[in-house]
Amino acid sequence: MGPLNVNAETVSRWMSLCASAIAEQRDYLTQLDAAIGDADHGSNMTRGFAAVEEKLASLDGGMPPGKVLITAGSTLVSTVGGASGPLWGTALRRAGRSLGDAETIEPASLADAMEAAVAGVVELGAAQPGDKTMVDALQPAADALRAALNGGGNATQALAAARTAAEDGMRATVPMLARKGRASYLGERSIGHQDPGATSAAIIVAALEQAVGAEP
Amino acid sequence: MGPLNVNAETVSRWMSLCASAIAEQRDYLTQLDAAIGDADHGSNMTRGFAAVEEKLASLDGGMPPGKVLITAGSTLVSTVGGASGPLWGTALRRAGRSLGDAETIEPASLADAMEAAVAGVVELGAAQPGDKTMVDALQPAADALRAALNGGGNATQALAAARTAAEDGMRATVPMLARKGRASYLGERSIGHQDPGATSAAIIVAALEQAVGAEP
Amino acid sequence: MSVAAQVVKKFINDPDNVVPEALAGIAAAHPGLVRVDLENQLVIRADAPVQGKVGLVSGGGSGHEPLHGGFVGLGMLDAACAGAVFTSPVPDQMAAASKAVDGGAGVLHIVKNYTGDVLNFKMGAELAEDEGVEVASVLMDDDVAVQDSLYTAGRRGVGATVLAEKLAGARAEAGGSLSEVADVAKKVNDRARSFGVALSSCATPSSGGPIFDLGPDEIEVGVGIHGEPGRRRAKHAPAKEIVEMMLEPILEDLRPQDGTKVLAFVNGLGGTPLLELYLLFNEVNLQLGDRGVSIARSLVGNYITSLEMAGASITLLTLDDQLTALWDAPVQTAALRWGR
Amino acid sequence: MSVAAQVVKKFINDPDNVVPEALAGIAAAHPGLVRVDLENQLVIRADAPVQGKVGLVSGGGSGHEPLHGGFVGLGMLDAACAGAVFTSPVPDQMAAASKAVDGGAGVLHIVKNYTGDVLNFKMGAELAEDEGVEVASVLMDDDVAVQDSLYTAGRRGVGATVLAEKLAGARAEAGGSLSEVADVAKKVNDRARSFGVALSSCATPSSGGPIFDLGPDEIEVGVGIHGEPGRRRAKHAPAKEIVEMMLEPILEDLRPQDGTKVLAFVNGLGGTPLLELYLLFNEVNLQLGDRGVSIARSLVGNYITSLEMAGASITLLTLDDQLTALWDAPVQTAALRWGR
Ligand SMILES: Nc1ncnc2c1ncn2[C@@H]1O[C@H](COP(=O)(O)OP(=O)(O)O)[C@@H](O)[C@H]1O
Ligand SMILES: Nc1ncnc2c1ncn2[C@@H]1O[C@H](COP(=O)(O)OP(=O)(O)O)[C@@H](O)[C@H]1O
Ligand SMILES: [Mg+2]
Ligand SMILES: [Mg+2]
Ligand SMILES: [Mg+2]
Ligand SMILES: [Mg+2]
Repeated sequence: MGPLNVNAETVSRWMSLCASAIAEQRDYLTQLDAAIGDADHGSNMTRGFAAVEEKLASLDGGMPPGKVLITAGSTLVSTVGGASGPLWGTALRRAGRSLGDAETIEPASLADAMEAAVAGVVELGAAQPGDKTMVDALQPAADALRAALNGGGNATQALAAARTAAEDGMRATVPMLARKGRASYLGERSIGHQDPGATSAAIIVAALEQAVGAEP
Repeated sequence: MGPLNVNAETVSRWMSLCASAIAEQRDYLTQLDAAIGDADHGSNMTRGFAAVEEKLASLDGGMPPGKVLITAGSTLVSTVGGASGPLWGTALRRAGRSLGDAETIEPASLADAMEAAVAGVVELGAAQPGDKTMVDALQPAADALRAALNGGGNATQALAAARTAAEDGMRATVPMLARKGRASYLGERSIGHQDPGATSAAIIVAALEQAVGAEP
Repeated sequence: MSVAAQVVKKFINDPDNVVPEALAGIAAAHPGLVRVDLENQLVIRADAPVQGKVGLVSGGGSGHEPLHGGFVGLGMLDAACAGAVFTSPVPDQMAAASKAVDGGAGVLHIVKNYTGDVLNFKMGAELAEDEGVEVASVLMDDDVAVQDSLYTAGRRGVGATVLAEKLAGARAEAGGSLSEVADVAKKVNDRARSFGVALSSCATPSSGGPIFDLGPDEIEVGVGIHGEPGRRRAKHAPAKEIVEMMLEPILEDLRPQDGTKVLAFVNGLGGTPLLELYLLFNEVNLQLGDRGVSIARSLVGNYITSLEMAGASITLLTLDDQLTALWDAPVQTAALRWGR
Repeated sequence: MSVAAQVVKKFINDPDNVVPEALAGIAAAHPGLVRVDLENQLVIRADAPVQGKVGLVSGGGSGHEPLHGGFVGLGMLDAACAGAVFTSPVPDQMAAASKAVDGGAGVLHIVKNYTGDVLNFKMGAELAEDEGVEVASVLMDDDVAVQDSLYTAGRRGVGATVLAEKLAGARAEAGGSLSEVADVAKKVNDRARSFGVALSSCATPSSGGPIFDLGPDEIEVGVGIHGEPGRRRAKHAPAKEIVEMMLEPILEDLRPQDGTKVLAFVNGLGGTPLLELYLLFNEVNLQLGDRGVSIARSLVGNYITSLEMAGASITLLTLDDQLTALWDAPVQTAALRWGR
C-alpha cells in the first residue's frame, strides 16, 4: 500500500459519508436523545450534514482541504442549531484552520487537526472527559490517532485505532452521570443511557476512516 | 295481599331507591353516555337524586305525595343540568301535579301520573318513540301500567308489567338511530348502542316497583 | 383497539369539586375584572350591573375554557354560568346571573344549541322573567358537521358562540337595545359556519379515561366540543387535506361570493399545540385565497375547547362593516383583550 | 411499561416543514402586528426598527408557543428567532434579527440557559457585533428543579423568560438604555423561580411518539420544556399535594419575607385544560396565603409550552414598585395584550 493521498476530495467524501451514515442512524440518534434529552439529535445532525453535502457540491473545485473543512463547519453552525451545531461547527472549523492551505494532509497534520477540533469543542462547551458528551468519544479518538502514529503506525492503522477508541468512548458514556448538556438535568437518571452526541461522534470518526481508506 | 297504601312515604322511599340504584350504576351509565354522548349521564343523575334524597330528608313530614314529587322534580331541575335535569324534573313535577293533594295514591292515579310524566317529557323534549331517548323506556312503561290495570291486574302486577316494558324499551334502543339529544350528532354511528337515558329510566321504573312492593 | 385501560391524569383534588375550585382560581387570578358567585357558579363582570346597558349572559358545561368565564368583561359577557363538566348549568344559575347583570335594559341569553342548554336556559329565562327581568335568547347552531332537520336536535353551537359573544357584547357596550344586541348575535349565527376534527379523545374528571377510542391512524371528522365522537372516522391525513375536509362543508353551506371578506377563526380543542394551529391557519389562508375569499380578521388559539382533546375547528364568519367595527371595538376579558 | 408503539397525531404536512408553515400562519394571522422573515425564521415587530429604542431579541427551539413569536410587539420583543422544534436557532438568525431591530440604541438578547441556546446566541451576538450592532445578553435560569453548579450546564430558563420579556420590553418601550433594559431582565431572573411537573410526555413532529414513557399512575417532577424527563418520578397525587411539591423548592430558594408581594404565574405545558390551570392557581393562592405571601399580579395560561405535554409550571416573581409598574404597562402582542 502506497502513501495515502488525503486531500480536498477526501474531505468531501468524508462529509458525504457522514451525511449518509447519520441519515441512516437518524432515528437511532433521536431515540438516544429522547431517553436523556429532547429527541432532536438525529434530525439536527441529519439536517446539518445534508446541508454540508449540498454546500460542498455547489463549490468549484480547487479549495484546499482545510478550507473545505472550514466551509463545512460554518455550514453546520448555520444549519444545525442546538448544542451540536456550534460544537461540531467549531470542531470542523478548528480542524480546517489547523490544516492551513496545504493541498494534501500528512498523517501528522491529521492528528494535529483532530486535536485542534477536540480543543475547540472543549473550549466552547467546557466539558471534561467523563461528563457524558461527544468529548468522551472525540478525545480518545484524537489520543489514539496520535499514539498510533507515534508508535509507527501508518494513517490507515491510526485511523482504525481512532475509530475503535471513539466507539469504546461512546460505549463508556453509558454508565456516566451527565454533567453537561441537556442530559445533566436528569441527574442520576442519566445513568444507563448512551450519549447521543458521543454516538454521532463515533459515526463521524468511522466515516473518516472509511473516507481515507476508500482513497482510489 | 291487601290493598296497597301508596303514599308520601312510598314516594320518598322510591326516591331513595332511585338514589342508591343510580349511584350504583353511575359508571355504567357514564360508559353508555361515553359511547354516544358526553360521558356525564351517570354523574348527572347521581348528583340529582342524591340532592333529592337530601332535600326530602330535610322536609317535615305531612306533605302529600304529589307535593313530594313536585319537590323532587324541582330539586332535579336545580341540580342536574344537562338534558336529563329539565326532562326528569318536568316528569316528576307533572306526575306530582296530576296527583293533586291526595294523601294516598290509587292505582288508576298512578297510571295517570305516569302518563302525565311522559307527556311532560314529550312536550318539553319533542322526542317521538323510536328517537332513542328515555321516552322509549317511559312510554311503554306508562302504556303497560295502564293496560295491566285495565286488564284487571293489581298495582303490583301492573308495576311489574311497567318495569318489564321499560326494560324491553331500554333494550330496544340499541338498534335505533338517535334523532334527539346528543347521540343524534352521531347519525348512523349511534346505532348499536343502548341509550343512557332510557337505561336510567328503566332503573327508575324498577325502583318504583320496588318501593311500592316494599310497602310494609 | 381498546384504550379502556388508558388513564388520563389530571390536576384535581376531587372530581366532584373541580368546577368550584377552578372558579375560585378565576376569582383569585382576575380581581378587578370579574367577581365569582361560588354558590351559583357564576363569573360576573366586576362592575355589573352596568346601568342602562343590556346584560349578556351565556354559559354551558365546564371543560370548554376559556369559554365562557374567560369572556366576561367589558365589551363581551356580563356573566357566565358554569355547569358541571360537559353538563349544562341549571335554570337557577341563569336566573341568578340575569338578575345580577340586569342594568335595566334587559338581558340577552346566548345559548349553544344542545338539548340540555336549550331546556335549562329556557327554564332559567322563565324564572328571571318571573322576577321582572326582560330576557331575549339567541340560539347558536353553526356546526355544519351536523345535519339540520326539524326532527332532530339540530346543529350544535360551537365556534360562532365566541364571535357572537364578542360582537353582541360590543353592540351592548355601545348602547344597543336588547333587540339590537340580540340581532347582532343572530346575524353572527346566520353568517358563521364551523367544522371540527379531533385527533384524540379527552377525559372528564369523572370518566378518568378517554371518552372514545381512536386508532393510531384514525381521526374523528365532524366532532363537537363535548368529547362526543364525530360524524365519521377517517384516516389521518396531511394538514392540507384535513383543512380541505373542513372547509368544504363550511363553504358549501356559507356559499361566499367571490371577494367576500371573512373572519377566520382557527380554534384549538385544547390539546393541540399552538404551532399546529398556526400551521392550520396558514392552510386556511392559502385555500381560501384560492377560492377568492379573503381573510380580513382572524383569531387563532384555544378559545372553545373540549378539555385536552387534540383537534381543531374552523369557523368562518362573513363580515360586513358593522361586524368588522364591532370586532375591532375594545374588549377586556381574561381571554380576549384589546383596546384597553 | 412501554409506550413506544403509541402514536401522537399532529396537524402537519411534512415534519421538516412545520416551523416555516407555522410562521407563515403567524404572518397571515397578525398582519399589522408582526412581519415574518421566512428565510431566517424570524417574527419581527411590524414597525421595527423603532428608532432610538433598545431592540429586544429572543428565540429558541419551536414547540414552546406562544413563546417567543407570540410575544413580539409593542412593549415586549422586537424579534423572535424560531429554531427547529426543541432546537435552538442558529447564529445567523440572531444576527439577522439583531440587525433588523436595531434602532441605534443597541439590542438585548434574552437567552434561556440551555447549552444550545447559549452557544448559538453567543455566536449570533458576535456576528451582529461584527456588523456594528451593540449587543447585550441576559441569561435566564430560573428553574429550581435543576441544581446549579459551576461544573454543570446549570439551571434551565423557563417561565421567568416570559416575565423578563414583558418587563424588559416595557422598560425599552419607556426609553430605557441598553444597560437599563438588561438590568430589568437580570432583576427578573434574580427574583423569579420556577418549577414544573408533567402528567404526560409529548411528541415532536419527527419523533412521532411520546419522548418518554410514564406509567398510568406516575408523574414527572421537575420537568423542563423540551419533553425531557424530570428530576424524578413520583406517584400521581391530588392537586394540593402537587402544588406543595412545586412551591416548596421555589420558596426554599426565593425565601420571600412575610408580606412579600409576588407575581404568580401558573403556566400550562400545552396539554392541560385551562380548567385545571385555574384550579392549580387556586391552590397556589391558598398555599401562598398560608405562608404570608400575597399575590399582587398573576398570569394563568399556556405561555411557555412543551408541545402537547400535560403538565404545568409555577413561577413566582418577587415584585417591587418598578416591576409592578412595568408589568402594568401596555403590551400589544399576539399572546399578551393590554393597555392597547
Ligand atoms: N457542553 C458540551 N460539551 C460537549 N458536548 C456537549 C455539550 N453539551 C451537549 N453536548 C453534546 O450534544 C449532544 C446533544 O446534541 P443535540 O441533541 O443536537 O442538541 P440539544 O441538546 O441542544 O438538543 C449531547 O448528546 C452531547 O454529546
Ligand atoms: N329531546 C329529548 N327528549 C327526551 N329525552 C332526551 C332528549 N334529549 C336527550 N334525552 C335523554 O337524555 C339522555 C342524556 O342525558 P344526559 O347525559 O344527562 O344529558 P346531556 O345529553 O345533556 O349530557 C339521553 O340518553 C336521552 O335519553
Ligand atoms: Mg437534543
Ligand atoms: Mg350526557
Ligand atoms: Mg352533558
Ligand atoms: Mg434540542
